Amino acid sequence: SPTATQPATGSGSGTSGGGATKKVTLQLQWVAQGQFAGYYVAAKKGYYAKEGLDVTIKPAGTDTVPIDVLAAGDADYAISWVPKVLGSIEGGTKVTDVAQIFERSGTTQISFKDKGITTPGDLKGKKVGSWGYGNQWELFAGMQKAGINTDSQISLVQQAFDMNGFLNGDIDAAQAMTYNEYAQVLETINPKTGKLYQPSDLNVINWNTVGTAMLQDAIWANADKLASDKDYQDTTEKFIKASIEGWIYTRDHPQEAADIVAAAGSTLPAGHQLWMVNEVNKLIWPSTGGIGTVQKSSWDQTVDIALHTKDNTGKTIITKDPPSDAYSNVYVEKALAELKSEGADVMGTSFKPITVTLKEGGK
Amino acid sequence: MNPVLRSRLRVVLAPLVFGVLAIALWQWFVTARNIQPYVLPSPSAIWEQFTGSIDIIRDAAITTAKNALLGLLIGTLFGVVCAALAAAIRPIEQMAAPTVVALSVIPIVALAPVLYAMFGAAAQTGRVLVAAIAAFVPVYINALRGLRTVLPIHRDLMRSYAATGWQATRSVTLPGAVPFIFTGIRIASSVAVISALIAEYFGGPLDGLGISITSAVSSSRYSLAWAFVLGSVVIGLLFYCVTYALEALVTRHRA
Amino acid sequence: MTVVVEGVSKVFPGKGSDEVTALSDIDLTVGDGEFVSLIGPSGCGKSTLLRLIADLDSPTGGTLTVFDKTPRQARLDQDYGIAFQQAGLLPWRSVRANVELPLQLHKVAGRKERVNELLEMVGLSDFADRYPDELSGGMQQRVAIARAFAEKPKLLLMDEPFGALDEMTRERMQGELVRLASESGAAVIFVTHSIPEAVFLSDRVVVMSPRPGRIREILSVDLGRGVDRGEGLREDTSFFERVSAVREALHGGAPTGVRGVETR
Amino acid sequence: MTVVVEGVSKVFPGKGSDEVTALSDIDLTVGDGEFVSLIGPSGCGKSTLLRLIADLDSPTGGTLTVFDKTPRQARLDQDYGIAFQQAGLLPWRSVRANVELPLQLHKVAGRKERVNELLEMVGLSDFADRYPDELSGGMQQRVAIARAFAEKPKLLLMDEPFGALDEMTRERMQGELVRLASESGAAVIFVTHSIPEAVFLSDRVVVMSPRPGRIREILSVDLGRGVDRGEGLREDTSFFERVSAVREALHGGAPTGVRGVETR
Amino acid sequence: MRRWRAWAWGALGIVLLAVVWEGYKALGPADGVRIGDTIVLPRTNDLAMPHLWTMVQRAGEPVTSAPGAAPLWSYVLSAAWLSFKVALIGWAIALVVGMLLALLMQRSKIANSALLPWIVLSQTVPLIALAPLVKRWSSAFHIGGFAWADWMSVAVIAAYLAFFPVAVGMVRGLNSPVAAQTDLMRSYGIGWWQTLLRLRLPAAVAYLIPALRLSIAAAVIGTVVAEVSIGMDGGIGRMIIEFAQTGSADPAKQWSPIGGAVLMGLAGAGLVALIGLLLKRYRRAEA
Ligand SMILES: Nc1ncnc2c1ncn2[C@@H]1O[C@H](COP(=O)(O)OP(=O)(O)OP(=O)(O)O)[C@@H](O)[C@H]1O
Ligand SMILES: Nc1ncnc2c1ncn2[C@@H]1O[C@H](COP(=O)(O)OP(=O)(O)OP(=O)(O)O)[C@@H](O)[C@H]1O
Ligand SMILES: Cc1ncc(C[n+]2csc(CCO)c2C)c(N)n1
Ligand SMILES: [Mg+2]
Ligand SMILES: [Mg+2]
Repeated sequence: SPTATQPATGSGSGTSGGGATKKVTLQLQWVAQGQFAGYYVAAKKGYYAKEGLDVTIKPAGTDTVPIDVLAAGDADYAISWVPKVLGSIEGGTKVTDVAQIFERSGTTQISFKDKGITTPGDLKGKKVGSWGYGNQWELFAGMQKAGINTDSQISLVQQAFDMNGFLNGDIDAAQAMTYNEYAQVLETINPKTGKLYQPSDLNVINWNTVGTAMLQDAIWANADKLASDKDYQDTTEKFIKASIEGWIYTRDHPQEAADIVAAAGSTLPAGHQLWMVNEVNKLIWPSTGGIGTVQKSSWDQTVDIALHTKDNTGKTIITKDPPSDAYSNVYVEKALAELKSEGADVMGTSFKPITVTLKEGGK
Repeated sequence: MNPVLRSRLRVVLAPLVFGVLAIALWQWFVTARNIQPYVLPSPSAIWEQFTGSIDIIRDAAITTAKNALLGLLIGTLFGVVCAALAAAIRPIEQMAAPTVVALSVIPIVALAPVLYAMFGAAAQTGRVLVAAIAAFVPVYINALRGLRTVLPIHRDLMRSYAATGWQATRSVTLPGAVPFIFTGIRIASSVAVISALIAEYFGGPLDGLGISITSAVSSSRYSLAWAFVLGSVVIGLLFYCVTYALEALVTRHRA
Repeated sequence: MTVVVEGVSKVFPGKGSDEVTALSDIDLTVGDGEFVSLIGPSGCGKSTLLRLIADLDSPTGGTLTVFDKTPRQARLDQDYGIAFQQAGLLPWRSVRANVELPLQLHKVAGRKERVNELLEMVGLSDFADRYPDELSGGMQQRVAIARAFAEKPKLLLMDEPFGALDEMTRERMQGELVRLASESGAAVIFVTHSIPEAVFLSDRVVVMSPRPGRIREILSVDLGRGVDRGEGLREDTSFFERVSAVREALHGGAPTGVRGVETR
Repeated sequence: MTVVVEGVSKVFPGKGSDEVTALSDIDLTVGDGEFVSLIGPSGCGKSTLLRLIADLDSPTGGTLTVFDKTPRQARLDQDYGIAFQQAGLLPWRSVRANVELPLQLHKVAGRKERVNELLEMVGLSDFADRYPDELSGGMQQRVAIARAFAEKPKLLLMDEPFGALDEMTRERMQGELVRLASESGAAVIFVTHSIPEAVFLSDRVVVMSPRPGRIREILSVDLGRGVDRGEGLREDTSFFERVSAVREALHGGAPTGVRGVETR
Repeated sequence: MRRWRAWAWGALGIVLLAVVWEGYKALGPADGVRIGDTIVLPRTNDLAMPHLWTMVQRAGEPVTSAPGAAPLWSYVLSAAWLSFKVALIGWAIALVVGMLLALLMQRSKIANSALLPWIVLSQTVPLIALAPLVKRWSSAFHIGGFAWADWMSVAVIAAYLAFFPVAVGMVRGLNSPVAAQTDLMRSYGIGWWQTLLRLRLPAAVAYLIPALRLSIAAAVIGTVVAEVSIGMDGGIGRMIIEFAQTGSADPAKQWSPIGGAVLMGLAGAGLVALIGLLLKRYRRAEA
């Protein structure tokens, strides 16, 4: 039934920490899907419960701003992209990136081969898709880095949830997450061939390669509470630890992770779900400094772009450097230390993604 | 004081006083309780953003207003033409009935993506059509009612003049339906604005009030978002007032 | 003969099998230039009879001729003018345009002059460019009458045209109508509820009775024509006599003053 | 005294500074059980005067008393019953429930019997469970009159209650009203447009003139009371005399039959 | 008999629409008919206009390939049912608020003048701007053990859209009694409440029913938009955004939530018709 997405609650058996369970709410930035597999796995597998946490996972709607839900006290932690949050922080919202789960960006700009768009510079004069919602900054940074005047030299098209605009040719180059929209295209029959579209039909601009990638899914915590509330600090560390355990499990058991997400109410087709989990794993693993640690260089690149990139409204994300408590590796490092001591592989050095074959409609 | 003057004053003053009081209370509440903008932005902050970003807001508003206006015109045209057909041929009315009911309850959020797929995601067409469909329903329903309510005495009169069908339509049926049509247009006007605005979510060129509102919200710029909302309120009121004035103009001699 | 009605009946189909016999076996002739009033209680079929003559409805039995043609032909030939209890003006047309309407529909030439003449006739020249909502009820009714006279018909059909007016206005309009009808030489068939009105206006008064609608009696009035019927007539004993006669015919010999159970 | 009106005036604010003086300096007394009609051209303030007495509106000058109390007190004490040209029945209530309404609102005991009595009185016993839309205009008006009589008021206020009825029904209702009023001993203030009606019903006829609304003349009718006024009266010369007298008072000496330009 | 004929024509209309759809799909150009750069007649490719039978067929298949997944139609039906329940609650709120406003505006001319422009203005505020705020405010409600759920926010937003026709229609209805009727009540020396109860409310029913029809349609639309905006789970709104993510690869699936929404609207219209039947006594004048 469609009501299956009951807030996933950690119903673990082995409450080792002792004492009463602590209620914790996590606000996602979108609906339940493989992108958030680690958290659902942590809940399902009892990792949260093991830490004495009773975690409720809340999916988002189109107009949910996770960071404001967090700031308002309606959630204890939130998942959001760094560029989406920096503006809020400058506006006075007190939050801290306590675990940078995704190390790499999953955002790309895809186009059909015949358009000949292989570099950001080729976007000049084209119809370029953009999601907005703070998902557009890497694109703008990439184009501006290539010397394109984004006000006059491209025509921007609002991109919807589906890829119809791209497939119908209304959009020359569309935004696509490696783990989602890119697959959507590959799950669609090419009317010219009668077979599925192939990766070879597409050019992909990857912002990681271009150098305008920005930090994406991170766990955010309430900065004020972190500063003053010992209990919250404690909980934060436990929450990060259990979440990372979930991600480690996801890395090692992608199929099971995909099934857990589906059981949590995602209606994405199974093949698509598995693809998503697998692609998300690639954004995390192998990890440079241990899963969740903020790499200073990546942070600085993100901040730099946020300071200097203007989008179509002519505004930059921020006008001055974020405060020092905008991120902190303190909690994640403690969590990693504990995990390492328990023998967990937090680096994933030998991570090998699986191969997912996409079928029509993502089946 | 002269009661007529008093009633005039009441009509103008009462909403103003109410509005000023409500805004003052709102401002006071936000300031005194130190409410965060993501909970409720203050009127002064919204106004500040409104005046500060007036150029952007104007551009966005013009885009949305153009789509809404075009949609309103198309919806009205189709509404009146279809109503004329339905009024002339009853089976057509009955055939259209389920479709019209369906159209009146289809949420824009469901319709818009489909229209973008049909008419192109890089064009304004989808937005215009969403507005047109939203406007069509009230215009059609009211126009049909208008065309159906020919006074028996006027019908008799036309028959006594041995007027042809077209003569009767032109001199009695159509003019008689005009006030109804304008009532429909007035109702449609604000619906058209809102619909064009929501449709921006799902495609079309990256401009307009709807997109501006969400992009401001997504970066927690709530005061700016509400400055755009203010823009949409202005457009909505403008549409309403213009159509209201038109309605008053064409019905000024009707009892 | 202007109008000849022979053995006419009209049955309206009601719900289920409840037919309504609005008219039964009506015989009536109206001569050229004659003023005939139809009077009778509500529902006796006065309007129905008028509508049959105007070809706004068709009889279920019997025959009608209007100027020796079928009512339909007479209607197509625009042989009559018609006015109803409601003025039935088109609110979006000025007074002038309302009076002009039939002339315009029939593409009559010299409309402007004719309209001025008609407005002059009913004393509304100063109101030519006003709209119906700016006129009083009496003035609206005068516009409707001017409109009915527009094409100089030889037959005027009027269904309680003064029903909605107050007594004084009504008397004034009656005087005008008598004058206009006699000046134009048109025959008039006039439906009314008012006995003094019927008597004041008519050459003959047709008294009808309901369920089914029949002609009970036709009374000649013989009080002179047109200008002869000044206001003084209303206070004349001959006038009161005719009024009493019509009253009696109306009450139809049934003991008056008795409380009857009225059904529809 | 049932009603005493002294120096009453009523000014309605118009658009801008166009005030309408609906009534100016009205003096009138109505004795117990007296039947007084108000007649006059449209807009002369008949309804306004009635509404002042009923405390449906308040005067801008002068004083009124109803049974020696303020009109407001009289209204709250339910000292009068009222009926209008429109019957004003509640379409969702049956005939019985409509008549019962005032009794129900005032929690009067023995309602059922009283309603039966009232329906009997207006001859509608058989229609007690029908709804207003199933009745003819005359029957609706009778329901309204029964309702006005419901609480046995000593004063009846009636604003053209028979205005929408046809002549025969109207005459029958007039006869009934005369009977009911005299039986109940209630005083009646009756607004009408019809001269014969005013004469037939009243002890005194108040003739009013418009702009501003004034009393032009008060005529005594002296044709006897209640049952004395049979249907025969309508064909009596004394009746016609009174009718002519009222007509003349109404036309106010102005030469009759002249076509005046009517403005509102 | 006439009933049946109306139904038959209505059904024929739907069939005709289907024929036009398929006919145009068969004959129209895949890339639509353009005037200049603007597409004036839609594209006919499967992304834009799936075959009707594909939609029907798709509705019969399971939602996802997951084992034991329910068929799409039953999934849509239960989502529509959930949304409909929320819409009904929103509608109920709208009724109460709309009626109270109408009573206030009937009671006081000042209130009428002061409120009416703002009520009209309220309808020009886009729901999408309002939805996040409502959700935010509502989460501030923590009275005792009572926790505000998403569906309550959705209902409130639906009510925001749905109260308008009720308020406007009800004011008109409450003011509909003719002078003869209101004067009569005054002559009985009864107060505002009694007049309301005996006269104005019954008289307003005839105006209320059409207002209810508009109102419930607004509640349905408001519910779906709010679900999308707020992210409420399990209803038609969520279904629209979730299915959009496979919209390109499985275009027929995207149409089923539209069907669900229409179903909700029809159910609402049916409900109002039923209410109209119950209040038949007060609508004698309409017949
Ligand atoms: N279109 C119709 N359908 C059914 N019955 C009708 C129709 N028109 C008139 N009737 C019935 O025919 C009868 C005569 O009606 P008609 O209108 O001619 O009466 P009338 O004498 O003009 O009455 P009134 O004085 O009230 O105008 C009435 O019983 C009426 O109900
Ligand atoms: N509520 C009101 N506001 C403004 N003017 C009014 C109001 N009521 C009545 N008048 C004016 O007061 C004057 C007297 O009106 P009233 O209704 O008393 O006349 P009447 O004699 O009853 O006329 P009728 O015979 O047409 O019923 C008219 O000029 C009318 O326009
Ligand atoms: C209006 C709107 N909201 C959300 C998305 C979906 N989206 C695009 S990127 C991203 C983050 C990771 O998936 C999400 C949720 C969209 N396309 N359009
Ligand atoms: Mg008639
Ligand atoms: Mg009056």
